[in-house]
Amino acid sequence: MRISIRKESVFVADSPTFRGPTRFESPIVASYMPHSREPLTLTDESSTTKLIVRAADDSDAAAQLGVGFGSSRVAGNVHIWGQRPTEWLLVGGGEDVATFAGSLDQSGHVSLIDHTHSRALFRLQGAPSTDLLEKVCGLDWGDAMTPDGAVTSASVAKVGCDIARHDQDGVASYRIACDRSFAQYLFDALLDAGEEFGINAVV
Amino acid sequence: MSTSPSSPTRIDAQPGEVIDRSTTIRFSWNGTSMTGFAGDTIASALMANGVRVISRSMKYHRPRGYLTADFWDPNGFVQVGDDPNVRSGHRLIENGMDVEPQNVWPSLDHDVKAANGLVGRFLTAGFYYKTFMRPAKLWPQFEKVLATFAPGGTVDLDTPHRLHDKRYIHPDVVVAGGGPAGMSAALAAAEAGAQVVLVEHEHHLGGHLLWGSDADRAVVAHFASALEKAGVEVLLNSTVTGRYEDNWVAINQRSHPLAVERLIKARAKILVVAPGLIERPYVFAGNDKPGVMLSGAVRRLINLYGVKPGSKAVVLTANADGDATIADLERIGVDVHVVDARKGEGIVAADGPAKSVTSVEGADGTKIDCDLLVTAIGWTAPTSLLNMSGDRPVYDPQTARFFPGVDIDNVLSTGGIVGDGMLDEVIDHGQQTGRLAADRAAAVAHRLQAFTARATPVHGDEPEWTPDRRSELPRDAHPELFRSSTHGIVDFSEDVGSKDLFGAAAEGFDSVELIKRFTTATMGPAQGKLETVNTVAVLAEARGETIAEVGTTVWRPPYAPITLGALAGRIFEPVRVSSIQPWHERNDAVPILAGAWIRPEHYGDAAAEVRNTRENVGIIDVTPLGKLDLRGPDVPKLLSMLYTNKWMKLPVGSVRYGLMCAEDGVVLDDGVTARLGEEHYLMTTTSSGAATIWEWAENWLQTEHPEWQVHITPVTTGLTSINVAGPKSRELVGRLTDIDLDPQSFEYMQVRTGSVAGVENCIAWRIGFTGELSYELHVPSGHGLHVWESLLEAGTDLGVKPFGLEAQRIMRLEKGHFIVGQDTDGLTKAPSTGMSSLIKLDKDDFAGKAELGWAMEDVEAPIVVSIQTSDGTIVPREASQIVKAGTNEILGRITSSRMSPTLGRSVCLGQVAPHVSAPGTELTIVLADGTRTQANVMEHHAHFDPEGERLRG
Amino acid sequence: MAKSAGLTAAREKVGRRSADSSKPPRYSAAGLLSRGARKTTWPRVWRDVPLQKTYDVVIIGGGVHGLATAYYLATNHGITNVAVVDKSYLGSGGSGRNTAIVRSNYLTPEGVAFYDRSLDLYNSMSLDLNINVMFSERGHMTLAHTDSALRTMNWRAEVNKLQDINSSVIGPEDVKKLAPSLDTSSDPRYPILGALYHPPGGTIRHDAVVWGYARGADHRGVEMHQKTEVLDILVEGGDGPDGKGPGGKVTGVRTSRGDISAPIVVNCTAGWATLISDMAGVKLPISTRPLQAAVTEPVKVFLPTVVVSGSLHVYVSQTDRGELVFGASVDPFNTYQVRGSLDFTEELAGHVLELMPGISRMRLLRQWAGLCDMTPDYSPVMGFTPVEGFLCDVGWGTYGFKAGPVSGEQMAECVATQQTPKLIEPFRLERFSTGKLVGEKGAAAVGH
Amino acid sequence: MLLVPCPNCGPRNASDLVYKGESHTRPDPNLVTEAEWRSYLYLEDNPAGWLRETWYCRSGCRRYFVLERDTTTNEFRNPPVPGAKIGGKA
Repeated sequence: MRISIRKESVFVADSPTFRGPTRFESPIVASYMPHSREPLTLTDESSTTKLIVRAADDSDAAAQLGVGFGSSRVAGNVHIWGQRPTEWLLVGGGEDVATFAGSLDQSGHVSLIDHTHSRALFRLQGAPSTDLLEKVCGLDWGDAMTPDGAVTSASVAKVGCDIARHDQDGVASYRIACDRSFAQYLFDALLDAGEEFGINAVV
Repeated sequence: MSTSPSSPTRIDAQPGEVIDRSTTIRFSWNGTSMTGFAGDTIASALMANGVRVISRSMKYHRPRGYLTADFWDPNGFVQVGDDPNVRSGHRLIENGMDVEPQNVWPSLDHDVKAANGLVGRFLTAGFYYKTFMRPAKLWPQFEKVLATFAPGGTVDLDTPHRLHDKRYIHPDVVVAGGGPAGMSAALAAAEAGAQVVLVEHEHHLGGHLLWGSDADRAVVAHFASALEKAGVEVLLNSTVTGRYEDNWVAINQRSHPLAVERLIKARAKILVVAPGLIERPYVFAGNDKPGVMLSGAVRRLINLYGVKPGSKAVVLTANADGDATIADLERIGVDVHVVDARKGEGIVAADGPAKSVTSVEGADGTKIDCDLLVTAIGWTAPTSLLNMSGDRPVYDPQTARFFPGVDIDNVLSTGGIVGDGMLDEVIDHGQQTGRLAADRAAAVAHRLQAFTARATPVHGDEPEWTPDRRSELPRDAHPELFRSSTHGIVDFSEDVGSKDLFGAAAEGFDSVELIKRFTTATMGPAQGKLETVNTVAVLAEARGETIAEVGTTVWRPPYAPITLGALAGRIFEPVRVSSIQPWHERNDAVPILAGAWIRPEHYGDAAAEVRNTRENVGIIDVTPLGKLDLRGPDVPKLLSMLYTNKWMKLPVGSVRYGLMCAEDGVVLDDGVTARLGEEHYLMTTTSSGAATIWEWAENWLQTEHPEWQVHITPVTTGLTSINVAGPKSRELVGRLTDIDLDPQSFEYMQVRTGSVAGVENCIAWRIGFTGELSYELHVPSGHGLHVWESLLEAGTDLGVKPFGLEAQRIMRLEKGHFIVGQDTDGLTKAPSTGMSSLIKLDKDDFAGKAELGWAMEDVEAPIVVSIQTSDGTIVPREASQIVKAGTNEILGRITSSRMSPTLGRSVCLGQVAPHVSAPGTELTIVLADGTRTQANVMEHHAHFDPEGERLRG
Repeated sequence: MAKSAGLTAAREKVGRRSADSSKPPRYSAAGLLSRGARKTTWPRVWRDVPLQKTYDVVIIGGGVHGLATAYYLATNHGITNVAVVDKSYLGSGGSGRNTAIVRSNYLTPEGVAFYDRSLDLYNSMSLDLNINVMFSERGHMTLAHTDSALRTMNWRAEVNKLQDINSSVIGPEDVKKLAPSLDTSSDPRYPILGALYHPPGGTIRHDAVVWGYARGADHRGVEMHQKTEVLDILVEGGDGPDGKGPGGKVTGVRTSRGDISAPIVVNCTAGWATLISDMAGVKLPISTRPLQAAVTEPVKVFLPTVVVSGSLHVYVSQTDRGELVFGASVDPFNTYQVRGSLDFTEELAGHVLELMPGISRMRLLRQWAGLCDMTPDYSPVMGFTPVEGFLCDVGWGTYGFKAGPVSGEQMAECVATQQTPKLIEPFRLERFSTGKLVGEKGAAAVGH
Repeated sequence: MLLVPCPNCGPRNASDLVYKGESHTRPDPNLVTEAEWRSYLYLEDNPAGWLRETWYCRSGCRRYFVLERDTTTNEFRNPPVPGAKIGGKA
């Protein structure tokens, strides 16, 4: 059953560029009644700070970022995705991301773009999460082709997404970012497809 | 009348039966309630209940009974509830199932169309091409009659869309077919380390072993448990329906617990094709009578379902399966007369009344009484999946069947499709195939991982491609038996006989493709599985050629028909919304779909929204405007390339309008771009052009000018865009922002950044599509709703109200602003828009420059003009044609039209021929009802405030 | 463009190789009855004759276009020393793979006039050719799901009306009346806002059209040569290598069964049009893409009209046999590979079920593909080329079948008179160097 | 579905990419004749065989690159390797 979300649960975003007097409004405004089983969760992390770094692959900034296209790493509290050639996404707390970004060598042509408000971010976690992704995305989610730490872009339920596999304590876990405007649609589509696994929404 | 499961045709428990006699299932057939056992197919249950006539044939409406009693049975189509064309030889009975015969009128027992059979010899194949031509007026009536002959079940248009699902998998090996070869291939591949999916069309693994000996069934049991241990995913009641490019394999899973059907799309590294063989019917007089069956049908019915198919049988046998059928029949007490084709014996006709066989006429003239005629005359190799992989099968006269023709690297065949042999030989071939598949899959996996950035790195060289060193299966000699000396049915579902094929060949339809098209043989639901080889054989006979010379047709996907529901699966249709959408919904906005966007068209009264905006202040959510963040020292170069006008000297803090053209000079998009900082710009595009223009810009950057330093980032939905328009907009925005709005310091076509309603770093620019003083605010979307609500709250006393897309359309039309794609079309070049001053041919280069140079000289191109009808109450519908007075000669068309609440009259934009584009020219417009009205070309594009005083105020 | 002098000679030889004076039997109900009673069969639809060394005209491509051109050359102009050559069997290309929909409600006056003539010829074809081509005038409905689509429908309707074509925009209620299986509620993702309704449109038995033209042409002396592949076109005096190309003059064709000399060679191929024209040194603005189609199992007839949705890229009609025939838009990249794809059927099924949610239990029986030669303005290339004696009737994209009869008639006139007929004037090859493309591109969408 | 070897993302379903036609050189608009320009606009090479063509990886890396494909078999030749220079007129 579709329900409206109580807004109290929404975090205040602290993106480096855009600060407001009120809470950050997540694009997720409706969800479903939770299941009793809890093997699989879909968590709305849209308020998490996201910063795009654009720099040449052979730049000093790239070396500091420390990952290439297709992989990710965690530096302190910052999750660094090599999400496209010459393009990285920093995900984390606002202060942490700002500090890390500020430490990057700016020589050459380097751009920092606050993407917090442009992209919604979900975390899909639990053993069946790979099974769920297999239903909505054509990529090979097996360990050989998409190991922990892998980053890729793909169409998920027909929405263009950037996805980082980021296992938690050995449990399969994926962070999925999409255009904010598609967020509610995608959230619903994932919950719908995850019904058979007993998916729970966390908003 | 109800028949109990212990009717005379249900025999004692058989050692290999798959029914559960402890569970009785109730269903109905043709309105009569019946029972069967769990595990029964509709066919076995009907046979057990003594039902022999299942359907009527398509053309002659002849009574038909089961021929193969499996999925491919051409006579076994039934309606199950709202499900038409159900294969009764395959579908299991369920409690409460309503099963109805199809293609009968008025009833299965008395079918008036059977009269067609009497005139059958006049209704030769393709007869309809030769008649019903005169009188021409009557053809539509004939057509209606023909349409009543359409075979098949009935669609209930209220059928609900049940849950269907899809899944993508990337296994190492997919094995199509769970007989002995397929099972052993799957097991061997899994034991060699491959990830394997085994797909079996039937409800049980084992193939023909299921109706074999106890030892055969022990083999099945062994494999079933070994496969499970080895981690093979076994999909029962599932069909590999197609093999597409790069081993993209479609599997229709009918056994999913939740989804009625699930389409699995497997990117298989290796596909193993092991479908076994399909038994071929024999062509002779009366071969479609109820009571004529193939040996496989008889063996299935007896051994799997404990059903006795007849009491007195004639068996025409040419092979071991025929012999085994004889043994099965004799074991259950059926009196059998054997006709052994290997000894030169044969049959020429099955005789009897319409609905049954009572005797068989032997080739030697003898007549043998019987109620069952069984033929076992050979096999067809279902090479369909191989055809889809590029193979053309080759006929082998010694074995009397087709075999795969070429080796395909990633598609391997095993089992009956490639040869015969004893069970251990077949299993051994399967094992060799499985190991080969695993080896090759490992090489493919290595290559994929090495080639994919995100994958787990692989080390070392790619494993060598394992050559195919499998030993070949022997081919058993088999007599070539296709047609007796009499004529019979070749295609049961299409009612095409061998005589029709002879006739068609004589008429010149003498290639296999032409004869198929002319007679429709092989075009029916079995798609040639039973019919193709007999069609080819009869054609070869008619032409006096060999089967190999005639060749075969191409088997096209799907291998087995698949429902539209399964193909559709979950239907994903993404929609987008702005951050303000919850407010729009709460406030009863009437939604409109614009591309993928859901937007407010209006909030009740668009005209009132226009008036309020012109008089007070209105706000509109324009978030779908495409927005690109551009950074870098070379942005001006990129802008100069994309737009037709100049961009090298745009000052920081300014906004400029630009027009984009494709290389053929056709208008592609338009919008404004602001310079926010030294090397930081924000470009807007039309909503529908957002994705296209981003790709277009990247194309110039990546392919033509990789040396330019520009970073493009789409921020369309990151920034919620609100246009605040109207004479009181300055006052309203001023109450919420720290930006200095003084007209001297923040002029028309300028941009500033600052806080709005407490949200930092918002972007505001002064532009106006509506023609009013207006500020377009771009605020971070996480705070978009807050800013929107703040504006409404802060401006209550100013009369602020939201307005929707329709009000904006009206206001832009009042101002004469064109919309790309509405007032321009796929051939409109930039000079036609009247914006020639924006085309700067003195720039070194820009997209479309060369073509625009010539287009500027074109004196024939249409021109976009503003038009007003003489009678202002008339609003010509958009797309109304503009014609030369007194003629039907088209001179142009109305591209936009609305009643203007501001002017109290209609206003239009249109495209007209250049010779009628001068201001003041009188035009004739054809209205929707065919009447004509007069109109004039206006002096300015803007119907309202042509000097733009309000805008600049 | 270059024209040929060879025709004067051809016309003088009119009737030289006409068929046997004994007329072949007419098709009729009476004929069926008498042959049924006497148990005799019908004679060959077209003769099987040896390939000659010379012809007045060689037509490459034994589809509707090539055969119609041959038929009208013989019927309207008395030019009968004509060979139609095809590398496969007659009708093996687009003619046998299309979805057999005909209509004339095009966007531009040129398009309307052209296709209207084609529809006229289709209407009288059963009588003209003495073969029932089963023209089913069941109406053709193009659905609009968006305002802009509705605007384009209105545009087409208005242009059509000015040319006396029966074509109008109807509302959802009328759509529902014409096709009750359509979901006309406002719920769907693609709501039906209206439709362009064209009563004279419909379907036809495409193979019968091929056989009818072949039979008619054969009766008048034209020869059909199947399994005769053109390997080269013989040209002399041209600017290019081997004397081919602009300025050259055709002398014949080289086939898999030997050389044929002919002063006039007409390229009526689809899928291979550029490859054939390349043989003459003529470059065409064409890219080749597959168009896929599919058919379901038969069910009792429930869809009485042709339904097209441009936004959903689907068109559907139900045959008298009860099968639904589907088509979509061309594949997204150039290829000569005509294997069907799974994604086509998935998209198709999804879209069809959005239009007609009640048919999810119908089963897809077969899918296939044909090659389409796409031009930049979705309009054909017809008439003379820079090589004298080499003519083209190509670039038909997805519209070839609809245009078959009129193209044959006009190409025959073009060959016979050595003038470009007015109806095909807009489709000349030159437009791609002058930049004056045909206006159908103005509202390009799937338009079957 | 055809697999297209994206030099960055690896082999991807063709539906993840956009076909941009024959890869050809843009003439200098300041020097070009009408005939040459129109040939650039409209006359794509349409061989039955190897074709140099541009693809855009829309669902993946969002990069343009040039591949060679046999249009009779849809086989790709010499797929580029990840990290290699792509785009441009190479």
